Amino acid sequence: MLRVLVQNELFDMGAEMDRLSADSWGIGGISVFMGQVRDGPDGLESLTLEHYPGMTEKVLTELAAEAVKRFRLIGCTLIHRVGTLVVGAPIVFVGTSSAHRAEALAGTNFLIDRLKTGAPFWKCERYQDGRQVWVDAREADDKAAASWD
Amino acid sequence: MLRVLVQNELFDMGAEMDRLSADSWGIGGISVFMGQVRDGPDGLESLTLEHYPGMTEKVLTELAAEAVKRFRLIGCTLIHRVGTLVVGAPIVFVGTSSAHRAEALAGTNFLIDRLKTGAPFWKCERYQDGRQVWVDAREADDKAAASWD
Amino acid sequence: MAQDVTIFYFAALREQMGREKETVSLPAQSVTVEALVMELRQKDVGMDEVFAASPRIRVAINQTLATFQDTVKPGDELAFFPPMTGG
Amino acid sequence: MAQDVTIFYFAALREQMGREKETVSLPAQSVTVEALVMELRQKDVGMDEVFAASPRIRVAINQTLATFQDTVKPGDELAFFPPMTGG
Repeated sequence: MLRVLVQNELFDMGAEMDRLSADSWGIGGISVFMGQVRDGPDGLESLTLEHYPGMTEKVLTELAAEAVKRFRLIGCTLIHRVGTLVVGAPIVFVGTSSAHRAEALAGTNFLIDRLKTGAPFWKCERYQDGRQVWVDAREADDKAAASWD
Repeated sequence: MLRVLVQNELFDMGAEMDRLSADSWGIGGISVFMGQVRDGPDGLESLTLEHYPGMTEKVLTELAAEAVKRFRLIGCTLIHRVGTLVVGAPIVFVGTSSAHRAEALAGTNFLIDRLKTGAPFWKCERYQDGRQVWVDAREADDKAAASWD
Repeated sequence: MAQDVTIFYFAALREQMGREKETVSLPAQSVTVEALVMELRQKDVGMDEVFAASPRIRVAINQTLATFQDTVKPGDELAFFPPMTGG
Repeated sequence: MAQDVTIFYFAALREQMGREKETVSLPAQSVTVEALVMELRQKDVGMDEVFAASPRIRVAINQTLATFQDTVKPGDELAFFPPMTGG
């Protein structure tokens, strides 16, 4: 089952994991990745996530469908928050279920790698001193995404 | 922070994820794997997990400590259930947190691969027709564990 | 009107362009993104400067990632944006 | 008594041995697991059959995985079991 959401609201990780395992027939493993706004010594206050409404949902749905096919997933959940999120706040939830652990783990890895550089989201950082900085794309993220080509 | 539990009781996946992210300073990603008793067409009714009390906790704690060091994890949770678990029931929870996603994902993968063949647990399957069968070790699991050597 | 396409700009590019959306006329029934951009930059010095300073601009046609060699037709929805940074 | 070691058996091996724990005396102050097992199998036909039929038996000494070439000392806790199948 595919579940793709783009929303400002916080997601409930426990409920999402339960949802992935509830539909339990044939499921041996569930893998989840959750990304959050990293708190650090640099004075970051919040991230604002801009996206391309319409294209975002389309790309995430295609990505989820590709992961299901490629890794024989049973369930696949992609939730990405948009808008302003303070440090420590969850940003993204990727969840997969499959008969065996290897597929679920690989599926989650694939999804987060591809989503980082292939879905139309842009992060703008806001610091305590008022600075606002658009996050630069990282070459390492491009490489990680390309490793699944 | 290390958290290692061996118990019969069900764990609360949402609470465990919250615990991993609550201690949030410096955490950018949380990766979780949950294994459950696979429901299937073969008439499996339950699994009984036997373990070696004392050694189990020792091995899991060493494994968690190795993962923290090797993948620069910030938090690491290993919960393994023992006793009789019916189909669909969660068996194992592996959770890691780190600054960047790659470390958390690799840490979780490492832990579940190593735990499968390196921690003293043994599964006995019980089928609807009354048959009880000790699960054979799988060569693929040995290979997966050895891939981290 | 029949030759119109809608263009969206996102993130830093939206800020630099000073607008998030505009409608432009195609110079022909079917042109490449590259030809359209060249035409628009000739008419708009601000856009020319923004695009000259941003070598890694990406394009989507009808909400699908595309290249500057792909073809734009009347009624298409175009979008220009910097490399994506989600997750 | 000073030469005693405790042996645990787990899973299928526990069932085949018909016991989960026993105390045995070492033939010497320090012997390899292999030497101890050989001695025990000579005295116990049941154990000999079980071990002969199970080529992949693992051993732990004091709750740490070990090999049959490792040394057992008085007071050690030994455990024999099939390949582990957790997770």
